[in-house]
Amino acid sequence: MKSKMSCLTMVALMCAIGILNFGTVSYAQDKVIKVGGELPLSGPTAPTGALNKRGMDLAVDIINNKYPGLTLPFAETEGIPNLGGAKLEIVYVDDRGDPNVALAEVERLIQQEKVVAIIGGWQSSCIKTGSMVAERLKTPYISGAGSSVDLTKRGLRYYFRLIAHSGKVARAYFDSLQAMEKRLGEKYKKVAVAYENTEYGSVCNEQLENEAKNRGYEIIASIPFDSTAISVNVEVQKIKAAKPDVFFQIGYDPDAILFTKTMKKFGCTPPVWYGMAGYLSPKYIPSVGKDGNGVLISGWFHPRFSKPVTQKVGEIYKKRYGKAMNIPVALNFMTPFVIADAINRAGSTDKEAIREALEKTRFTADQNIMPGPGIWFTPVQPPPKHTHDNEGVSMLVLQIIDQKVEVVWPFDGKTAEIIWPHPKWSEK
Amino acid sequence: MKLLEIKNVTKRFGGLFANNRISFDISQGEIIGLVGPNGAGKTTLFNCISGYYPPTSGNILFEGREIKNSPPYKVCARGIARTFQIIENFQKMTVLENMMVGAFKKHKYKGKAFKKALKVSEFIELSDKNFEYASDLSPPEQRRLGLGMALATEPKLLMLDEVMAGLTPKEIDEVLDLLRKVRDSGVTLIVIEHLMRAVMSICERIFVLDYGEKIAEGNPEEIAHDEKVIQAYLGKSYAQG
Amino acid sequence: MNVKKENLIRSSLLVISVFILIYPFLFKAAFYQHIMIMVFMYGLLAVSWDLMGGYANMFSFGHSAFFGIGAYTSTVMLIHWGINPWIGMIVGGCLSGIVGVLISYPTSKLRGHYFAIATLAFLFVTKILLENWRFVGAAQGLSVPMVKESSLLYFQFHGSKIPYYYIMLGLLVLGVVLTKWVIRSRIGYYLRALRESPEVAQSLGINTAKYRLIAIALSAFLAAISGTFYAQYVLYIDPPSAISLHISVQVVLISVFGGTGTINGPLLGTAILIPLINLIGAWLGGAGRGIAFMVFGAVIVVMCLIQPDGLIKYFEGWKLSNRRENEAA
Amino acid sequence: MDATVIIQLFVSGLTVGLLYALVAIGLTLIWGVTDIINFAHGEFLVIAMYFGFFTYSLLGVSSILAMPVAVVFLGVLGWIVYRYVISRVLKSENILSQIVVTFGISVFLQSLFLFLFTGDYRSVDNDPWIKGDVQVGGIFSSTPEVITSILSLVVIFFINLFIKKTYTGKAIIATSLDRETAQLMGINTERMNSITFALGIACLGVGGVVLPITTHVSPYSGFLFAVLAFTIVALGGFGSVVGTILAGVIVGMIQTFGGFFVEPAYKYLCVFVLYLLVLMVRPKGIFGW
Repeated sequence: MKSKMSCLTMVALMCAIGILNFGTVSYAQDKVIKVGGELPLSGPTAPTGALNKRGMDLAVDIINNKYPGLTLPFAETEGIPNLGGAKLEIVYVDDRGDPNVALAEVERLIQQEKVVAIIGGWQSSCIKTGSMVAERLKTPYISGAGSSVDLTKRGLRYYFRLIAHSGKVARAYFDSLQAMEKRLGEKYKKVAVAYENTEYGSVCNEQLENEAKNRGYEIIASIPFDSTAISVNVEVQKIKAAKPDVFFQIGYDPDAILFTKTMKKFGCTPPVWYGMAGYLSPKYIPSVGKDGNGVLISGWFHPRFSKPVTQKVGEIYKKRYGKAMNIPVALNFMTPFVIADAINRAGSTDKEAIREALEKTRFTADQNIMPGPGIWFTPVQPPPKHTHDNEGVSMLVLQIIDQKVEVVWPFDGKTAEIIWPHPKWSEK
Repeated sequence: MKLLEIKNVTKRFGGLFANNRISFDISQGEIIGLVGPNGAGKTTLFNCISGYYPPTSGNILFEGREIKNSPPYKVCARGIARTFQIIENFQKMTVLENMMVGAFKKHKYKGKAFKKALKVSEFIELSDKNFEYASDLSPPEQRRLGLGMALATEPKLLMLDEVMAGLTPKEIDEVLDLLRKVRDSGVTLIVIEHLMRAVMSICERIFVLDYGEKIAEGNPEEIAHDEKVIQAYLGKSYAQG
Repeated sequence: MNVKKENLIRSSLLVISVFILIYPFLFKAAFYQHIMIMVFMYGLLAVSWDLMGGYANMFSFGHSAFFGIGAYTSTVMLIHWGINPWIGMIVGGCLSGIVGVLISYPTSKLRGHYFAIATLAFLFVTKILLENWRFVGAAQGLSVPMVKESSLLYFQFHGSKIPYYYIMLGLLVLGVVLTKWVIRSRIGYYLRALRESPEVAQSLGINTAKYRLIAIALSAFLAAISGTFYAQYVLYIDPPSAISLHISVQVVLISVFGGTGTINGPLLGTAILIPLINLIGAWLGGAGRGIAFMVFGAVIVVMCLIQPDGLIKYFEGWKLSNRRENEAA
Repeated sequence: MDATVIIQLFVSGLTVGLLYALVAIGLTLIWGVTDIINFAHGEFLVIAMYFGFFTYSLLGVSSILAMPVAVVFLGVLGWIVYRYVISRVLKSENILSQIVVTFGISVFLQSLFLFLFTGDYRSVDNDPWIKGDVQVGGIFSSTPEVITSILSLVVIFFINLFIKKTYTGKAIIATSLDRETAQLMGINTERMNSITFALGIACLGVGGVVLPITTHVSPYSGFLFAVLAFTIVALGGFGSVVGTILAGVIVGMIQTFGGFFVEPAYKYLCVFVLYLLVLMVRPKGIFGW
């Protein structure tokens, strides 16, 4: 009886396969090295995915064409020298922000598109399954995003991460906090955290709690809210009642905006207000106007960050897209360079060779637009030690000042003087 | 020993007494008629006996054991089966399947239940329609199927709610023969019926309900000459009848 | 039913079964194998749903809760106590069966729409609880620890999907056989009777509540099985991916599209819609954001309009007539 | 715990509750009369929200100005959906297809929004008219919230008036109580159905357009509102207008107080659990007949 359905399976698949083959005509072109790009191009995070894509496209353009005066690898040359100037091509897939889809699509990239490596990734949950497949199929996977701590704690041999994981982020928060306390002779104690109740949010929260405990701060409220909540009245009232000195809010832009509005509504201003990625979204400042002033934000990147290469790339990007380069664009920007460099040193497209080359990756500060001394990876180590985590990365702390994002910490790299403590709503 | 004993059964819906202190009892192998004008409370009484309504007060004994508050499926398990006034069967199942549902009560295994269903459909003369869907049967056949489903549970007592409604005289005679056959197979019958002619012809005893009360009891002769009954009901019905 | 058609059907059944058996060797690309695996997984879900929604008339939108319970139970047992997933699968199944029975108490009085809403609430309760329960990883979800070498015992295979393909196929076949066996047994007759008219069913000695419970329990059990498979297959689960209204709705829509209360209908629905969604998604890539599910939604609406009883209705003639002879014999 | 906090919670609960009631009111009408749960209700709400947003972002005027357009548009849309989809499905005796068809619509609309407007979260941030916060003696609220609450009360008032006073209204109630009898009494129930459906969905246009001010709109925004609306309607009793308001406010309160005193993460959990508990006692809701 069940074969009745199978009959239709067959039919469905036949035409389906017809479609697909038609759909993905892979015109064989010599001297092209195909690399897979996994990003959420539909679903709630699609806009961010699109920004990531821009960054990667720009990077590929720089690799494949001459960009005199850029200190980035392969800027001066066309394509990848050791492979006779072969061009890099990214085949993008849409993981829809769904781990299961990520799994299937990465697999398709590796087995059908025959890519030599995977780069990209946004949500940690998708990177988790994506990198898992890559590991199984012995294909390198380099993610520029994915700050979840345990991504690199799985001892995967083929997975590499560029971004600073949320542990480092938490550390940066408190380093900056204590640095500023020292400067102003203040001492804060009570910490409140509101985090979106997702993989991303709760990992950050965990790291913050650990860090706070280690440094003798007291967590008086740690409040999960569902991402893209329709109202956070309760959450904010809870925070207001707790009267924290330091307030962390972890979430994407819809929540950042909602929280700012609601905090204002309830006239709630903690002396220190740290925000996360959401506050850096291009929508945040236009949405809240001057109400955003004074929020401190952990930053992986800033276009005017005092580093020549960063500023140059920032200009190129601005010329091309009319907008200032921002974090989503930057996060995956380096991934094509890292893989291209590895392929170049490996001198072949053999995945194992590439993997070994990746382990020897060494980018200097001016080969890398991100803050920090460069890019190199920790060796393969048993959990809970980190495997293939970028050691060369470091964090910035940014602040919204007069509706512009400025770097305020580390002090030597700052683009503006910090506003302290957080201004009252009336004074913004 | 009495098969079924009804003791002062009262069923009240709000202010309305659907049944009021009704008592009677039935012994093995009888065919009982339950008559009365519309709204006399006949079907309500059936529902009380078969466990769809708990009686407000009074008691119902089956084979000397109380069944007053047991749910329909338990009452059925005790050996009381019923049919419904409006045609009720499983439209999207075949005749045999319909009866198998009933047969499963005594025969857990499909094969046995199936054989039982075959026997019953033989008995109710529906064998030629065994594999038709119930929805494809004619109303008389559907009534017969209802009877068959009830019989398939192998009841001791079978309660029929107007099995002859809307049948032609010829069909009625067939049904009457069928009922006699059922009685001869050792099943006790209670028949709710409008058509006095039918009731008179097969019932040994008749109870007459009116406005929820039992107004008369006796064999067809006595009933036919009972004053109250004639007033309440019978006269006009005979005239039509 | 003429003999010619009989043979046609029999032979096509044979061809198809063979096709399914050798499929992974015809289509080596993992993506095609993945699609089929998804077909089998959703197939089992849909069949289990059909038992509950199609036969016992309980239109559950909380079905992915059972799926999630299965996925979580086996994974938690593996992570915390190192218990092998196969055992976890059974335990998960039983656990979700129990949950099913428990949830059926507050909802026992509800019918149709009312029941549907209640199951929605149930779904969210489960999800919220898992999202905040540290022991099961809360919102961070759980990664199934990877074993170095592929092993049947630990239900993990690297490099090739083929083992997953046959395992899920096996589970599906088992599930379908079990369900069909139940449906054709006394219970099945009772469920169908209940669906048609609870009143009459009772008068024939059927304990309505009891058989509803049986249906829920079995249905929840099967759903949980495919949940465990999912966890072992994807090796990572978190509340949004394991317990989502999305899955529930997909399962219901698929079953209705195929034709409920038939077991074959839901299978048919899955076999058509799952590849459709996956292929459209893959084909259009990022460009076709949302289109796959636009088609999905439209297809469902159209089906409800032109054939409320589902696609299977068009195959009614396709029955092998042996049923009657078997029974008559 | 000082009094102002309690009062504050009460106010927040009330405002959000009235908002929910505003969303649920149409649902309960449709449900009562056609006996269809409109699972696409949330998506229709999202349409209204997009109306509000684009009026603001494209025309640069207050999003509340979109109200008449949105109401009319949704009314017509609702009528069309009823005529060409729902009414046909109602004819088939297959209940499941009746339940599922609106789910199909919802999936379709959601994906359509995604296709047209991307998954972006959009919000109306400085509406020229509806802006600013309200503070009365240490109790805080915001103008948009106050306005939605007022709108909600107005809508409910008029719906009630319509049902109680007009012939159509009475006919609708008659239909919801007993379709057959209503037909016998010469009421064109089919017409009543389509009117109710149009009306019920048009209601969303009133509150929907100002929602992007207090929260944000994305293809997925409708879904949580819808789920809460379902529970509210189920709690309040199907087709009972008063029940819906009360249930809405109750849910608002439960969510706020539960969220504050139990755990913000559990604010919806409290709602759903309450609902499941009520089911055991009153399967057809607190005020259901």
